[in-house]
Amino acid sequence: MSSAAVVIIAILTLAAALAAATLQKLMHATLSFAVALVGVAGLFFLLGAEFVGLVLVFVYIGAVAVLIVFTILLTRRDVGKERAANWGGAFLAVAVFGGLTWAILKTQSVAVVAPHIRLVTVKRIGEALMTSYVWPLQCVGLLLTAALIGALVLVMEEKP
Amino acid sequence: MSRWILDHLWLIPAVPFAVSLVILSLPNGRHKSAAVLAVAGQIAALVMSFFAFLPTLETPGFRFVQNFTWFTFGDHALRLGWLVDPLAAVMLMMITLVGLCIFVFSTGYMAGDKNFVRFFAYLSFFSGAMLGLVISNSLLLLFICWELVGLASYLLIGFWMGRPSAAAAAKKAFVTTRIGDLGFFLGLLWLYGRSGTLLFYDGGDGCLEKAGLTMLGASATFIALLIFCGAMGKSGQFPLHVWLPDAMEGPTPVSALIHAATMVAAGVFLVARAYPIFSLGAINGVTPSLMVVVWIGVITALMAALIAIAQADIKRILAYSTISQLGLMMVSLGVGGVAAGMMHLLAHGFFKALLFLGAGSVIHGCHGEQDIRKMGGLRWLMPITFSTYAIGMMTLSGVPLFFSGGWTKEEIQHVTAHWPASRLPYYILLIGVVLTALYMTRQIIYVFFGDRRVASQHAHESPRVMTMPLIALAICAILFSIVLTPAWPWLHDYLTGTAAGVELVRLIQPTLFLSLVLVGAGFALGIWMYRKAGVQDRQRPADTDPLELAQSQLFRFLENKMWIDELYARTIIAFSWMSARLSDWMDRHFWDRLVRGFGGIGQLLGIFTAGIDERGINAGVDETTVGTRGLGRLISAAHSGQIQTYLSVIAIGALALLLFYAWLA
Amino acid sequence: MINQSIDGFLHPNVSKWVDQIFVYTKHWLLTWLTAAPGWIIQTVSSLINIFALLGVFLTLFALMSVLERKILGRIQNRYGPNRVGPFGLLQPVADGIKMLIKEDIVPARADKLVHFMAPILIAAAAILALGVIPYGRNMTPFTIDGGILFFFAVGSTTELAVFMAGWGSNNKFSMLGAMRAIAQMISYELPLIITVLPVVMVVGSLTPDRIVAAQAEYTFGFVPRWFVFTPWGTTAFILFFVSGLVESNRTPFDVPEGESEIVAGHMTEYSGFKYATFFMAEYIGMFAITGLAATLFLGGWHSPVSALEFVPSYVWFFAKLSALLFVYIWLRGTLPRTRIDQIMNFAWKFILPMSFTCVIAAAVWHYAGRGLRGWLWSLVVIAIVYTALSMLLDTQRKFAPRVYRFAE
Amino acid sequence: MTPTLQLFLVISAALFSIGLLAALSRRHAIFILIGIEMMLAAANLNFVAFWRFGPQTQPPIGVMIAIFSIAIAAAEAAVGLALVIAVYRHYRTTNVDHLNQLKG
Repeated sequence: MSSAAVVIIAILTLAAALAAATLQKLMHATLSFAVALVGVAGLFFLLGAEFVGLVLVFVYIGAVAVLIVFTILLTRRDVGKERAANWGGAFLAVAVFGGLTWAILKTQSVAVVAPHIRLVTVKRIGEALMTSYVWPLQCVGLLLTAALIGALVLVMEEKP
Repeated sequence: MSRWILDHLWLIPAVPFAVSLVILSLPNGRHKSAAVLAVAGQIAALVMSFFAFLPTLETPGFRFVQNFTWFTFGDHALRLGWLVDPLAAVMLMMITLVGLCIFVFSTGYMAGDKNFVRFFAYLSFFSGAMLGLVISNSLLLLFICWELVGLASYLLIGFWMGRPSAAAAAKKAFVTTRIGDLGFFLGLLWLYGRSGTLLFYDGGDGCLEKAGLTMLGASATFIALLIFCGAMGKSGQFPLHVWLPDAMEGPTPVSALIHAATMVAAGVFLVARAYPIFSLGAINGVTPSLMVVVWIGVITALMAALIAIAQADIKRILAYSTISQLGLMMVSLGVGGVAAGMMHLLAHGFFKALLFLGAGSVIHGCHGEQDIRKMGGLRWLMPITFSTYAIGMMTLSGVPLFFSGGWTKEEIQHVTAHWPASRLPYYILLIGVVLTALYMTRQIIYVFFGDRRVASQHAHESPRVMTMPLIALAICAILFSIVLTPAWPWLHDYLTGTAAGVELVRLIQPTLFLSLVLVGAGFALGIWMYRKAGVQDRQRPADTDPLELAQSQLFRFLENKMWIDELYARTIIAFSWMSARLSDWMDRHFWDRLVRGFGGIGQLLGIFTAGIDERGINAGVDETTVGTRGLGRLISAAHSGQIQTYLSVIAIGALALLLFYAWLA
Repeated sequence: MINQSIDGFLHPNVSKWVDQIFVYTKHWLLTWLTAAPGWIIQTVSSLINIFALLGVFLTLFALMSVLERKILGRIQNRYGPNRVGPFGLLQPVADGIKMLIKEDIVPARADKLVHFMAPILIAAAAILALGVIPYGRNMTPFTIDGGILFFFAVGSTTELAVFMAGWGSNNKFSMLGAMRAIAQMISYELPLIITVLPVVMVVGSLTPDRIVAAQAEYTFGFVPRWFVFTPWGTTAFILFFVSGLVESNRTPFDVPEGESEIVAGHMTEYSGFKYATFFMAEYIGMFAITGLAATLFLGGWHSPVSALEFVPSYVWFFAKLSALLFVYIWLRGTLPRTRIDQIMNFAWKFILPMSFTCVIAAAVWHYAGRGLRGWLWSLVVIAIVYTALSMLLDTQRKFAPRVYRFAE
Repeated sequence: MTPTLQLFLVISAALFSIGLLAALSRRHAIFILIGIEMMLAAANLNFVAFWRFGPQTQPPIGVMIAIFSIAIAAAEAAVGLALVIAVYRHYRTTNVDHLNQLKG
């Protein structure tokens, strides 16, 4: 994994993310959000967590992004130009970024290079999921079911 | 074959049960198939019983026992079993044979009844239960079958549940026998408590064998008496006999099968089966329990015979005669003549079935009329019925030498005469013989002789399917006497388990002449009394009974069955009424008051606490709530409802935290 | 991995050489730049793969487009294209040129950027999906640990692309078509993935190569151990095939671009080369789906008879691929278009439960010892569920001949 | 030259701040949702990065947490968008400025 690749992908990602945060048109924002997530997935690939990257693409591009665009369509009447971003928020964000970066750069213990490790195969993840993470897995399944039902109930046409 | 049957004894009761189930499942219209099934099942039972009977012939005193464990509780198991010994075997034969005849008869008698199918289902059910009863080797199993038999009899007495009288009779029979069975059950429990087993024969430690009996000790008497209660209930002995006459509400074949031939004999059979318990610790053949048996039997025999004289319903007369005959058997058992008692039981089974079927045929011929005073002159109209009926009547009244009844009665007289305790039963039996002859004569004269009357105008002979069984039973009743004669007392020795020998000398005995005299006297008396009863001018029921003319008070007394039912109504039933009323009153007035009182107390408490709430607690709560509301207002001012404000506050917080750490470092 | 025994009457080395010719060629090409740093070699080898893929499949696309038209012609009792070149085989070239020189119209009110990005994205997704399928022995362009997952992850971006197309060209037909397309894609993506699960479970790997390897042996020496020959496999294959049909918007499930209803769905506002791109993307998606089907259920590049192992593996693969494609065309020529609500009901009420059943049946098959017993048991499971479902869903409707009402 | 952990941490910090920016500065509920999702992605990136650079573990804890958090994020997105739609039905707007009924 070379810094060049990382930096390139990172720049793309952050640019897309910035676009998502600032673009006026909601649809464009959503699409660039998707691009940003693809970039994050790329970073995951570089970090050797292929599976997570694939899952990220799969879930976010395949599901969340589509959900968002559907929502945009369903609430279309409201999707117009917005007034410009308020600078307070921007300032705060920048401040947080600065603080975090300062903290990160100041901490020496994180200035390490990656050790050489065996790539994490899907098999290992699957075993982990089925053995030591089986309860969390069940809980997530439950949560997803609940979310599904909850979402359905929320968007159901209430009959007066 | 016999071997196989012995190994599968359970089949004998199981087959009729199965048949009855199948019949029940039939649709209501399938008369023919129902009849065929029932008869076939009965024949199968007969064949199997025959094969179970064979080995008992080969070896005298043969006994085959087959026990199995029903269920286990704790460390000891409750075991049931099957048993074949002479007693059981002859009962099997008798029941299946008579049963078969009656099944065939009822195919004719019940033809055209809309509940034909149900009838045969019940009938098969009954025969299954009865067969199970006689071959059961455990008092518990016997009791179960006993109750099943009771149920069958209940169902069949109330077969025409349309008639209120039938329903009432069924209930009466059920309740009355239940009283006896309660005693029986207590005895059973007691026995189990003492001897720890309910098996009769269990290779040495059954409750009828040395080991079991010795464990009983003094309690044997009471156990025996309790068991005898059951016998009294079923066999209609004196205090509990009231149900049997009313049971005649059922269809006649039922009366023949259940309330003459087999079920009522179950009581006698039970006593015979449990005889070792009765005779435990006997001083030359007398024990308190046997004493009770004897006296009960004597009273029953005499009383029933007397009542029978004054009855007008053809079937009731037979019912009472049944009761008295059963009393006779009880006496014979009590005085130690088990064999004699059983012999009479078997003979009685045949001829009483014969008589009832004959009565049934008569009723059938007279289109359901049962009052003998409305009949008459049927002699020529239904010859077969008449002749067979006559045979039955003579057998019942014990005409010696040719008829089985005679021999058995003489046997009983013989054993009774040698009873050490008292001679009284013997004399009473003699009177009983006379009375029997008397009332049978009366009945015959009323029904068959004299001129025709209302009911018998258009009487006709019954169809072949009904007369055939009559003939068969008549032949049985006569031929049966062969194995009864003292000359060759085969049955006696068979039952007692000794080899039989032939001595023609013993054929002639003093009792023979005695009974000849007595029966003759009875006939003569009857003919003399009722000579005019038959001949009346037509279209009119016979006017008052001759006896009534002579002794109206006595006749009334007898006609109303000695007012025993009324007595019960006045005493027992009235008492239960009273108690019911009393408890009702208590419930209404006493307990209710009590409950209401408690309720009132509760109310008072409630009011009190309510007061406390109002004044004490609520005030405090109100104050608190006011305070809280104020605080709430204060805080909620900070909630602008703007998510992003909150978010930015969080962010600022995070930043502050960061700076704090920086300052620390 | 090359030293797998290949029998046959050809000399082993010869057949092996024929089988591996492309692999050897690539190695030979790479020998030119042994001196270069590693990442360059990597890049070059991937580039070679990519160009090979594009070459092969674009040719296949061209071929397919003309063959489809010819076969449809046969089915509809007419000649297909037969003018351009021998048997009209050059027809696609002509079409390509036409498309290229057509005017590229972009609606005035359209969202230019999105409208432009959509075809690119959709084509890219389709081609990416091709990358993980093993086309022959040692001929998997990109061996990824979670290859199947990659396939579906990439495939799921298609929905977004379609949506972009629909939204970008500011047109109600496009929007509706895109909606329909996305709706049915989402509803059929579930069964598509769930029908893959049994295979993944049984093989125990998400890697296509492993899955193909797991179907290598032959029972009794001649019946291949393809998953399609197990009850659950058959069911899963059929379901997968149908779902694939829907995913690639083919007749009878082509409501998103049903000419008679909404002009051309999300492609309405596209013309010229962009339209061609959409077209191509659709066909390549089709190839990808069928290729995956062949890989998962039909034993990939393995020969159906052990005696024919000497025939090069890629030949087998493409034989299976083209067989499935022929079925696609055949269906298109045969079946009428279904209604959108019918499609949805079918997805949620029948296909989804059946695919879950497949998973269960596969588990049963595995735990009953993968033998005849397992075979029968899984068959029983599937039969039970199938009958139950058919009873449940049976709307007691009697189908009578339709009565036409004409305006007099 | 290979990247250090810091590089990834900075990247994720940047992504996080951008998410925060989106969540703070926009008035549209969906934008806020997008921002939150971005912050979550940044967190996942941190998890994986720490796993990668930390000592090797079996099971790979960082990866597992990332997977779970993705799943949960999906659920959260679904519910959130459903909420947006429901709110829109009621108030005919998704502008969070107008949704202040809970104000004390």
